[in-house]
Amino acid sequence: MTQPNTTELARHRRERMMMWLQLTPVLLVLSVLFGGALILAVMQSLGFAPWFGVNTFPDFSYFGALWGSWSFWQSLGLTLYYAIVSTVIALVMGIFLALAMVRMFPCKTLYKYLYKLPLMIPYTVGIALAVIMLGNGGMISRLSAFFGFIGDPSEFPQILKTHYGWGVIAVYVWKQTPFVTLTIYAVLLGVGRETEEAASILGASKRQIFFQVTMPQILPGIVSSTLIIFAFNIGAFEAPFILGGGFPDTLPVVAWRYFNDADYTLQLQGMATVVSIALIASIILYSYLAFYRRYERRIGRN
Amino acid sequence: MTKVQLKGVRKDFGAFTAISQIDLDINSGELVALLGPSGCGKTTTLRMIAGLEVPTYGHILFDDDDVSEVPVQDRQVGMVFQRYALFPHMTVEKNVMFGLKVRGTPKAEIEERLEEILDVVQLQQFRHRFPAQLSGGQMQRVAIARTLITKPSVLMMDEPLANLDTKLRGEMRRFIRELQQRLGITTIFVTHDQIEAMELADRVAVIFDGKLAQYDAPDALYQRPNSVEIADFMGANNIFAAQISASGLATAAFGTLQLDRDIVTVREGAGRILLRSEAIDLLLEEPDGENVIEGTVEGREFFGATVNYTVTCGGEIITVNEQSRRLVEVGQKVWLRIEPRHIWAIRDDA
Amino acid sequence: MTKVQLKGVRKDFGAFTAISQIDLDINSGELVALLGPSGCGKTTTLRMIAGLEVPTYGHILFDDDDVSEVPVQDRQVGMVFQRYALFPHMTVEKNVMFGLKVRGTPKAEIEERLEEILDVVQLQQFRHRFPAQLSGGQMQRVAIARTLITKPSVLMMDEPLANLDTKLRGEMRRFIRELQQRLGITTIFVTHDQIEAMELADRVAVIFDGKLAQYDAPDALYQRPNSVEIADFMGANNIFAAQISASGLATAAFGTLQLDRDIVTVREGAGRILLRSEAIDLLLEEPDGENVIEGTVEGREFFGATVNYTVTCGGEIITVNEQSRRLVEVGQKVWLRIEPRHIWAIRDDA
Amino acid sequence: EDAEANAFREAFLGGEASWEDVSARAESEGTVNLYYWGGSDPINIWMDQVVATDLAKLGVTLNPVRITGTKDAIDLVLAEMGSGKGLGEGSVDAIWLNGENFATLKRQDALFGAFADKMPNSDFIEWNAEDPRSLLNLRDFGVETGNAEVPWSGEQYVCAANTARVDRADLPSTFAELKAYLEANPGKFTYVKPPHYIGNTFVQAAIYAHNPDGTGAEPFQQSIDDLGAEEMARLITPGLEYLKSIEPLLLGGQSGNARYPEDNGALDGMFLNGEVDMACKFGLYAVATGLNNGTYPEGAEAFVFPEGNMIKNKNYLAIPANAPNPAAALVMANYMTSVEAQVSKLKYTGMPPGVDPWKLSEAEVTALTEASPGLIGVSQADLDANTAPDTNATLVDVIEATWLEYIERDSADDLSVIVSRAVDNLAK
Amino acid sequence: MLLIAGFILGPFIPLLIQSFAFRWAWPDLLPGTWWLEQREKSLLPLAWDYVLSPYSRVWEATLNTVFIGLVVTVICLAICLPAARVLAREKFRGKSAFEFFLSMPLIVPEAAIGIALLMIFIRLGLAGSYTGIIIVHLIPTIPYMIRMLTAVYQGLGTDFEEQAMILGASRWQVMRMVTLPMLLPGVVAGALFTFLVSTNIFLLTFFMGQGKIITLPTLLFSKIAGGTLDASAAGITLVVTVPGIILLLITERFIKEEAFGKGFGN
Ligand SMILES: Nc1ncnc2c1ncn2[C@@H]1O[C@H](COP(=O)(O)OP(=O)(O)OP(=O)(O)O)[C@@H](O)[C@H]1O
Ligand SMILES: Nc1ncnc2c1ncn2[C@@H]1O[C@H](COP(=O)(O)OP(=O)(O)OP(=O)(O)O)[C@@H](O)[C@H]1O
Ligand SMILES: [Mg+2]
Ligand SMILES: [Mg+2]
Repeated sequence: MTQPNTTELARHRRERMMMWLQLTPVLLVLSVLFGGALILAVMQSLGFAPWFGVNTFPDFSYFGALWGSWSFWQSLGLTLYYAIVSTVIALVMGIFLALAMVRMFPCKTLYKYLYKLPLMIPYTVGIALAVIMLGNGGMISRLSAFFGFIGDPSEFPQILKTHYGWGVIAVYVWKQTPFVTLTIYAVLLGVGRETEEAASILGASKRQIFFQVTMPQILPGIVSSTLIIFAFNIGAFEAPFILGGGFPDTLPVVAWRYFNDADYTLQLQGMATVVSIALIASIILYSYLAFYRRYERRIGRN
Repeated sequence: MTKVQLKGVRKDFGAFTAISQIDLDINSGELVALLGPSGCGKTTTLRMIAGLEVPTYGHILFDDDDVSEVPVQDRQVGMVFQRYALFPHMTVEKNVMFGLKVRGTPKAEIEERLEEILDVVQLQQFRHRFPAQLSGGQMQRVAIARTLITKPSVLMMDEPLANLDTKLRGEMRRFIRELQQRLGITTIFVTHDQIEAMELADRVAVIFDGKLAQYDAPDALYQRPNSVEIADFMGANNIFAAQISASGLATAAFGTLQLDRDIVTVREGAGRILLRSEAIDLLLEEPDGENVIEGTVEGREFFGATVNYTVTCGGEIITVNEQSRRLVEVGQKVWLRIEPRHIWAIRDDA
Repeated sequence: MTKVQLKGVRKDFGAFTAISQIDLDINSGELVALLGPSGCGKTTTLRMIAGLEVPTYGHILFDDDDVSEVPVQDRQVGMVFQRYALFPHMTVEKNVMFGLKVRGTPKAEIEERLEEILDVVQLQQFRHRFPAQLSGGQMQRVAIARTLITKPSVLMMDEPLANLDTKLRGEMRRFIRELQQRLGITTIFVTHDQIEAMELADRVAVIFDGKLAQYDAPDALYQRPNSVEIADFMGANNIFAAQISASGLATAAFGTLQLDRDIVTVREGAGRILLRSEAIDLLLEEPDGENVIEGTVEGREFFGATVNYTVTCGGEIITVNEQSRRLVEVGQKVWLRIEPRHIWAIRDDA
Repeated sequence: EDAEANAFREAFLGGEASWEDVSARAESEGTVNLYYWGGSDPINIWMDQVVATDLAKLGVTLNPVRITGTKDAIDLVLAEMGSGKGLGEGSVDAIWLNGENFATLKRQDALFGAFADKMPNSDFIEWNAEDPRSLLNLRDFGVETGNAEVPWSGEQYVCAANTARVDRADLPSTFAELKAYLEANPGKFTYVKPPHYIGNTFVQAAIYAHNPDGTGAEPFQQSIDDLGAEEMARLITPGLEYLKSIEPLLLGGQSGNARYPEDNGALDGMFLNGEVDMACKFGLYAVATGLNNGTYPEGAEAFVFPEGNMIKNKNYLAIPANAPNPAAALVMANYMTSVEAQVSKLKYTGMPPGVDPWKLSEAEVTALTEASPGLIGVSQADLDANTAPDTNATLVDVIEATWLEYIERDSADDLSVIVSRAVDNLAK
Repeated sequence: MLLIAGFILGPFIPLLIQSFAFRWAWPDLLPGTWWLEQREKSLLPLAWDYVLSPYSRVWEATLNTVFIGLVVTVICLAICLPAARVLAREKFRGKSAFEFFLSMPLIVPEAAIGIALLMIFIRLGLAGSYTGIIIVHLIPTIPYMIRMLTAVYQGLGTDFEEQAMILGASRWQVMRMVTLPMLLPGVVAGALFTFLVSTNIFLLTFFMGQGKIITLPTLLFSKIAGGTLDASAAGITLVVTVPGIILLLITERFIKEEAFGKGFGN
């Protein structure tokens, strides 16, 4: 047998080089910006901030102070509460809607426009809508008064500006349900309806079809949208800031308050808060992902 | 098992009529093929029988009972989808057991029937694989096993062989036929391949454009098509315009042929005659007797087992199909002979 | 036009060897089919000839020049992809002109050649349509026209007919053959359908598992396969173990058959004999002479033009394929006769 | 270091440069970069429509930089100073500020110098330390201005009530009466949440009113270093305890979660919707302005609360030490303290004048009076009779931190512990 | 379905009313005084007069938003197209790790990234500049863009490019005449979505803008941060909604759910 053709090897090498060359810009941008930001965040939270004349790296006291205070854990609880509850609600509603959308119904085209609207507009708009609808002086409160249910704004159940209130959740759900719907709907379109029909012919009831046939197939879509919206919810700032109930604030708001304090050392404390958020989010999401991977392996997907 | 009847069934999708009118009687235990070009409404018909679609008009009867109101889950039908629709997240075993599990069949019985059916479809060794790890033929068999295990009273298959390669198709055809004969389930399958329909079915329903064009046994369909369209669709290639006389003589451009009046129902007038290309004798010397046409070999196509000759006779081109034991050279002068009983005629106004 | 040679060509994809060793000589103006099961390396071979892949070892020669270093763009080859790969955003006309345009051919010449080729493929009236508005056969012809207009010295087609329905396949087969004969371009096409290979090709290269298994004229391949695998792949169904004597007698389970010693190369020893099912005469009365086997009809399959009978003879099952002019009943006692020249033998150690 | 700019500064502060020199230099500098909180549209509009036009006539182009927090400007100045940018080289010419932010600049020695009394229009401001009315011109949140900033606007903490919902007779005028009112009408009052300055001010007023020595605002004019943490804790304890005691009576307090609005906008909204009956904020003319732009309910009227402790303060313009255009900044500061500017400001924004009326001519006073939106429900005399000064900036931080800890976070610790901890934290 | 439509659209009705109100106190269902009644009396522009005046900075914010969105989209496209091509076509070691890394920004909270970068950006003088904002916007947009473009490339297959090469087209001709036109719908969809994500980013913009550069979300945030909504804030909210609606009308034509699904279904 002769030697391998040199052109083939050279070409192969050239192609690999081209390949990495094409990947470089993205890789560079993300590692420098995103990776760099992560490293910086961690370093700052450990006391590295020469620009404030602070450099006690590595210094765990910021984390110590943070994790040592009860209010941090309260904030964490609140953050997780908002994130989890709204993620779950958005998911359930999104799945429900997506399932409804693959079926035919009147005005479907119009509806297909409509449901994406919240996706297109910023969260702040959602917050504004929550303020005007759900506030104690808001539209629903006024309607209740009009129908004689309440006689004073304070009798209206407090939705905004309170802990564990539904205002923040309502905004998240309003904005994220379309995202979940879009994702799941797209997956459903790819999956097609055949397996569902096959199951119904095999005698499965609607429930059985949903849980045993449809659900496992749209799971990848569910998982990826969960990851995205949960991560967002846990790090979101504007809604809990505007609609939240004050102390204890959610962690991003706590971080924000630290950053806006005149005291520079508190910025490092804020950085520790931010890193904690990232850390907690990653732990939760990672275990979620690991759990899902295990499930996937169990059902033989890889 | 179950007798299936479609009575005046019509199906509209919005403004579009997929099925304009179909009446069909399928006997208990019969294997019927729905044959027709793409988009003619075969799948729609099956789906209506299964209960996945509701007919716009008309009724569907199982053993003389109207099942229009019976939901899919309770019709006791089985359906094998064209692309199998296997549950991708379940193993072969789980896929097959699904139908029993959702009905709450006792575990022991499920086990037993599973083993039995896996033996039948010869999938014992693949039972723990996932659909993605199977070949087309194996997936096909899983789909069939999954359906059969529920002991459906009507089995439907939508183009069950469309995605398989030639060799596998042959195998699967034999497998399905054998199985159907053994279990005697009323079976309806969809195909657009006339060979498949003829090989497998007891009777074939040809559907054109949402209408039942002919419903007959395979050989009848092949030998005595109702219309030129059906003949063409069934692969006939020798169709010629001819004038038929009352005495059963057909006069075409290449000469006059005697028809068998016991077979041919056409009595008189303008029409078409069909010469089945494999029923024509290609002779190198002029024979005696009637129904002989003179011509010249124009082309030859070798298919392995058979050879096709195109022969020009009086301006028309006649295709002759012969087993390839000998090869006649192109350009050779030949005589074609065809027996009256192998000629079929259709009136132009049919 | 151009003579194509593959010399010791091998192709590895990473650790996986797609083609282990292929030597192939294709004469100028010849039409060669690459035939083989899925995944055997047919497409890879074509892609190497086109220059889309570089062989790991070995060389590819066009008219005795090594073209390994010549980039795709400059090889002057044409290739029709399995799914046509028509540019969906261009009209038929633009698609066809593409190859000339990118080479900067003068406008007048493009026009002229466009008209010419559109006439050849009979697409004049569709010239302003987009691919999405064409039928399968029309798309196919656009793909061919687009390739031919560049006057390639080698034309390659990757399963050109795989996506067409039976009727259209026949038409396209005839079209391609005619065109190739008219233009005389060296043509290589890939298929996994042996009928197609045999009908179209001057020579067929059978590839199994990345190796050239046999390279021969279609009838030779069909009648004198090198190995049992090839015989099987070519659709032979009567393959029986037999002991072959020096005098050319083959003794199988159902009896002894005389071989034609001019044809059969096997001299002595254990081997297999092949009886071509369409070369067997099915007789209802015992005939005189040699090579007669007695048996009983076990099954019958009606295919329209032909009928398959399965006949048990001394424990073996022999398939007989006959044109369906008569139908023999199942259970009938019959005698099979086969001429020596229709029997082929393969040594077990081949 | 820009030597020329420094020379100018020496000359100006040393009284050697005439105002003509300043004007000439200002014209050559061309622009002035004014940093100020951009959250108020009336102010923005006034800046763009009036100030910019008038300054253009003086040959100076106004570049209004609207920041979301004054602290941003302070950070910028300090960062630039830190990187060695001196006079003539920075990017901030003037900042509208008061209190803590001024204290920071002063502490960091980042101010241009004692310019305030050296401008032509400084005649309109009382600089005589003997006159008690000069207090707010010389001290900003208790911090001596050293004339490094010039007062250009005044403000007073005034409460308004919705007389459509409350009878004027029932209006409280002391904290005790407020509590009594709330016991009768729970939830109908709240105050802006500290550390917002409007919230701080309410807390300060409560502390003054509950001063155990009965000396009101007086002890709170000293810095924390002079006062000491312990004394501080003693002085503020009754006030904070009062605030804690009314917490369950505030808006939302009945359900255990008192709501403190984040800013005056939020408070105005509650007031408009009748969620609360009274709202307190800085805004002498707030009622008139609020009625004019629809943010106050129709029955809104001001009233005197808390008697004797209606905190009054001023806003100032400061020039940082590294102003790129110091002369233009001086010209602008001078313009801002002109009667003309004060009149238009009052008209546009309802912000009371920063100049002192007794230093003006009669005609000028009339012009100001005519420009003012007017007082509703109270008279100027009532207001003048009940003023109190702001708390020293260093104490404000402590009070703020203490409120957060004691009221918001419900700390169980003793107030003295909280205060000393806050003092320690701030010292760090 | 009606309920859902109400849930989505309902809140816009009071918003619209509020934007025309002068004084709208609880419990009135309609404003007690309308903006137009007070329009002449007021020295300052009210409600829509204000929103449309330069003082509201709506116009500036809109321009900023669109400008930043466009630049981000273009940069994102330019760097993601080649990478998406590789990801769709090539196999290489560490590919799945690479892909995971590319989607990391989706699951790390924005606040962490924004704040960490802020300090460095202030140092570099990038804070409060368009460059700074555009750079940080790349972080959350790249993952979306990469995913959508990879799906697009996967859908394209290599056939067309190879065919063009065989027909004699040079690399550049292939790119220009075949690849780009065929990718166009997918690229447009990806670009629109990236634009959408960019125009929706609040936190990063807020940090990096330093109040100097405002976009629609940050403008609206500062208007409603106090938790109340007056007529001008309502007007601005509506204005902020308009680009979304325009985008919605465009995207419905280009973003097919199918394409989106390929990007996110896994
Ligand atoms: N849900 C539907 N809505 C609208 N039209 C439909 C629907 N289902 C089928 N059709 C139309 O009805 C006609 C018949 O469809 P059907 O699927 O029954 O054809 P078919 O005979 O199975 O064709 P094929 O061989 O291509 O599968 C087609 O024209 C198809 O477009
Ligand atoms: N780029 C590649 N990388 C790795 N393996 C490849 C690549 N291309 C082809 N192969 C492998 O090489 C073998 C031969 O592939 P090829 O496409 O030539 O088969 P084929 O004969 O054309 O089959 P088919 O009839 O299915 O098209 C297959 O096993 C295939 O998986
Ligand atoms: Mg169908
Ligand atoms: Mg191939």
